[in-house]
Amino acid sequence: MDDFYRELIIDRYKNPIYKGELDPHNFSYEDENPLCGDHIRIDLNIDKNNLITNAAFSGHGCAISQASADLLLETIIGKNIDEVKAISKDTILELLGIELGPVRLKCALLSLKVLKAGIYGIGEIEEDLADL
Amino acid sequence: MDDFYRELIIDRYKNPIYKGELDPHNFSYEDENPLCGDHIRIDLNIDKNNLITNAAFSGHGCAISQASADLLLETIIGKNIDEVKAISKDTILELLGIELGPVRLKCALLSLKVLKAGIYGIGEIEEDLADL
Amino acid sequence: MGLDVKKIKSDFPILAREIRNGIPLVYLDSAATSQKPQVVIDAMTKYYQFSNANIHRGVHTLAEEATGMYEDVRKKVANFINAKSEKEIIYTRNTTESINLVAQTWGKTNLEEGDIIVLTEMEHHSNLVPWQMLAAEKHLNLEFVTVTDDGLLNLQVYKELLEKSPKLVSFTHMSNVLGTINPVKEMINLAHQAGALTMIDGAQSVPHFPVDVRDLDADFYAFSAHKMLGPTGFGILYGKEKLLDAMPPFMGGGDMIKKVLLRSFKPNDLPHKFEAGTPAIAEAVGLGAAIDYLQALGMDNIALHEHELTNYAFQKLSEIENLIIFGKNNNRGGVIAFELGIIHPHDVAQILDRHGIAIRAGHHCAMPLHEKFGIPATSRASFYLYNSYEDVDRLVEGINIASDLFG
Amino acid sequence: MGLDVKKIKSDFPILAREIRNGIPLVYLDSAATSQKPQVVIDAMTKYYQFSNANIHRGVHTLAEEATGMYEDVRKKVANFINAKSEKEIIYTRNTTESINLVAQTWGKTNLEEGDIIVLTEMEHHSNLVPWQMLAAEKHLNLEFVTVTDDGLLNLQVYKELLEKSPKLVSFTHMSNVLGTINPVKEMINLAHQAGALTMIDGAQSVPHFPVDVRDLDADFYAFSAHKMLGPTGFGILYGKEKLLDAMPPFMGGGDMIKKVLLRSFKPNDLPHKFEAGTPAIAEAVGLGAAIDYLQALGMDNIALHEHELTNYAFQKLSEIENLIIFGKNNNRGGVIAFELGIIHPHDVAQILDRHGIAIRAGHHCAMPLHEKFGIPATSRASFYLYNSYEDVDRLVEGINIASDLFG
Ligand SMILES: Cc1ncc(COP(=O)(O)O)c(C=O)c1O
Ligand SMILES: Cc1ncc(COP(=O)(O)O)c(C=O)c1O
Repeated sequence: MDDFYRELIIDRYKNPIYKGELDPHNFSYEDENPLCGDHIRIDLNIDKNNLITNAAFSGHGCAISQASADLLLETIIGKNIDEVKAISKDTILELLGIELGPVRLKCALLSLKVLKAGIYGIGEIEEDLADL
Repeated sequence: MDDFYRELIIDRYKNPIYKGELDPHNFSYEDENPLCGDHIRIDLNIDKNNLITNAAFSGHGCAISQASADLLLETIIGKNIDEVKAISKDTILELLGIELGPVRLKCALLSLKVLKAGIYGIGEIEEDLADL
Repeated sequence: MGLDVKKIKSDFPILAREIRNGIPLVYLDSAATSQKPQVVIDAMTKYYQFSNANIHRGVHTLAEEATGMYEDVRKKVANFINAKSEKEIIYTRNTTESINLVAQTWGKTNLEEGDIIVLTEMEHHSNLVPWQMLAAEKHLNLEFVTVTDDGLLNLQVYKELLEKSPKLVSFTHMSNVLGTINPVKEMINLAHQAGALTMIDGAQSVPHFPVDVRDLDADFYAFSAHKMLGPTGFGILYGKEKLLDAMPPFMGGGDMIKKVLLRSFKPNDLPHKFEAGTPAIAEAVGLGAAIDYLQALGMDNIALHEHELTNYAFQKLSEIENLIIFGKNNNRGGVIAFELGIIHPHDVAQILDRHGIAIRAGHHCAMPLHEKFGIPATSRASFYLYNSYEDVDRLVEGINIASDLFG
Repeated sequence: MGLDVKKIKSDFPILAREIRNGIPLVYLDSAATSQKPQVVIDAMTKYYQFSNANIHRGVHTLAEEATGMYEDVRKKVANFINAKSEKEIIYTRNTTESINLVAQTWGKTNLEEGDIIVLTEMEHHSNLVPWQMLAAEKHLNLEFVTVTDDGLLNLQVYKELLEKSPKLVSFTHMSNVLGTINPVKEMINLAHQAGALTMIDGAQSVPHFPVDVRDLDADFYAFSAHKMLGPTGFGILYGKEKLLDAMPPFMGGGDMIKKVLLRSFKPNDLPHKFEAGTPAIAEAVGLGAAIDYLQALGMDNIALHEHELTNYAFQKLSEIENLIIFGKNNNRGGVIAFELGIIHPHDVAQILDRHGIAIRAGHHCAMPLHEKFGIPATSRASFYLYNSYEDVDRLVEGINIASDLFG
């Protein structure tokens, strides 16, 4: 087994838990990685206390981007919006448990970027996104 | 005395024999070296036997171009047009008696180029001029 | 004559590199850019250490040497692609700039609203976007020769499009995804019969097999130094002298002028008319050394070597389960793009990289072609004169490891 | 801190060269192009020998290394001229292309018939011809700040021209003939008050003294790597992010796009929007090493050294009979253009070359300025950090020999 592609990553890629679309949902946002064309859409249900009650992602991408999306959604369900805003690059890297070069980092962070962009409202706080 | 700038060249530059304009003349042609902006005009009188009876050059340029113009005109007076057409790059280099790099070669050959261009008629036989 | 690949490999310092401890590099990404032999690097080093000067306007020794070296390469390039004269060789930054130059000078002055340009579905973005920009500005129509499932151009469609009397046909000599080598000579002939001019994207051809622009009768032909053992930052536009002569200048500045007044200028003669400002002098010298290296081996020998290697790779890869190669077997150059089951190309490339094998993953600057085939990305291995059968074996090994990992 | 010129000279291999047997080179043509220290050559060699790959789209190790090296230089350049962000640093071929880029993108979309662009009589052709081409196409008016007999810009004329509400003012930071350093900050301020944008030609400034684009408040700023110890084939355009963002792309092709369909494309974000095709990667790396070298010495120290050297040369040259220097003494950089009696500049340069001294002769790509002064050509000596007082002495010696020869 390649130490880079941890079993967890391949497992989540092949058998994602949160893949799909939510119907109904009250939040949805999507974007793509211009370098590779990978595309991710995230649907959420957010209750009146700003708590994320359910989540799903769709789209296509590499194992890194798909697994990190799946792991990310697992993490945020049950959290509120402010807690999600506090999630950083490092959180994702810890979830994945591997080190990444600059190009693959973009894959890993795509789902977080989509999630945050959606939550902040398009372009609302670009600063926080600038180094994702 | 620098072996490159032979006394002859500097002498001809400072005291050219054929510098000026011919009035009247029945042939005149001018052109410039685009690399340095040097400009030469050559006036001739050509008789009905195609013999060059008189010549003068005007314009400005470096010692090499001015001296070679002066030496060239000295050579062609009394010759006929066909003999002038036969004058080559090597003739000029022999007259100057020095070796030249590609840039200065253009200076040395400017007067011959102007003369031949005029004699052939503008653009008539570009081939013969191509490597001047 | 077969190539002595072992000897050739030793000419390229980077090929001795290890990617991680003990993992030697296998470079299979030459379609993106080629590696450089030491002689090319040395030529540029020597230029900088001994003759560096600005060109054309200088009287001093360095300037004369630099000018001579710079202009000698033009003759070498002309000879390499059999142009009639070095006046037909314009120095640019890359293939992309060469194509933009034609669009912005010839295109701007010769095309009018409603005019048709014929392109193909297999074009690199560099041979699409310049024409899209021009089309938007001048309200032109772009038409596309379709690509068959085999990865070939549909010549029937091409002929039908020619009946619409396009002004220009522009297409690639060899696809950088499918590997397809197009029947350029025949296509140019058809275009000329229909009254169209032709621009050929030679980025993938000139490095890999003999190209004779006069035999092809191409009107414009573009390629990049960095894909043919030369340096980055240097490209060539070939154009027929009559066409180039009639075109307006591209950029304005030093060297492209004969005379400048405050409010007007007189453009210089060919080829300088199209080269504004201090050019890539050391890079020209580098390309000269690259051409010498290629010619010493012989372009025919290089083409044969790549052909055999590609056949071998094609054979080996065909045996891998779940591996689908894009593009037909025959008439292909040394480029193989493939899909590997459910494994995303980025993952394929990354796993291979961990075993020292450099391939490319993505759309290879041919998004429309990928769109057509319904996949956003492919993995691509590409070969050059320094690749061996062993390199192919290591590629196959790596792919098997990736398959197992995701199995 | 004074520069250790002896040590510096030893960093530049070419400066140890002999022009002919036993005649060592004295290089006084840095305004045309600078020489390169070994560290710059080595950086490019190492790139080619160890990390060469195409950038941005690659997953493999070489591609990641190359991309990192290429983009790190952008930060270095931004820092060097104090840009706010590396998004404001566009890679081009040279100063000339940088200016053409602004003319063809900003100029094309923001200027209309009758609009005024203010230039000056001391501009290099690179800052004249692009605007002449644009003016011809869009029917603009070009106006010129005159040059005084001292070689200074006439600020009174400048202010009068600003009253005509020009859309753009474009001028050189330092003249490559007169050596004049223009009051750029004040002039930009005046332009902004008049509602004009500003484009500064920094080809002769960035290599020689500290430049802070934010302090100057320049809207666009252009310079070339080859004049600042870097390689040929590489230049920079700085632009304020808001302006660059609003501009259409320059050339079309790979890397400058986000998405391509057959008939349309979506441009990429800054800075990539303006960089089409495979760029000059090794050259970027070379410029990075050049900036490191310059910064290690300190731009202030370099400026001071050149200032003192120029004063010394000015002094010495003033003593030569029949020698006329163009341009005023104060506020000048290390460029001295002169006339020497009846001796044509080509002859001056050639005689000096025979004594190993490289100067330039001609119009220095500033024909209109020469026209104004009524001479087709001048001789020009220019200095850089590797020049010593001894170099100046040898120049003076050489000039005296020329004078005697023609005396
Ligand atoms: C003031 C000035 N502007 C522009 C240029 C043009 O620079 P480049 O030839 O590198 O484009 C030069 C140098 O030749 C210059 O001195
Ligand atoms: C077919 C084809 N055309 C054009 C290009 C563009 O070449 P460059 O990036 O050197 O301009 C490439 C390579 O990337 C290519 O493969």
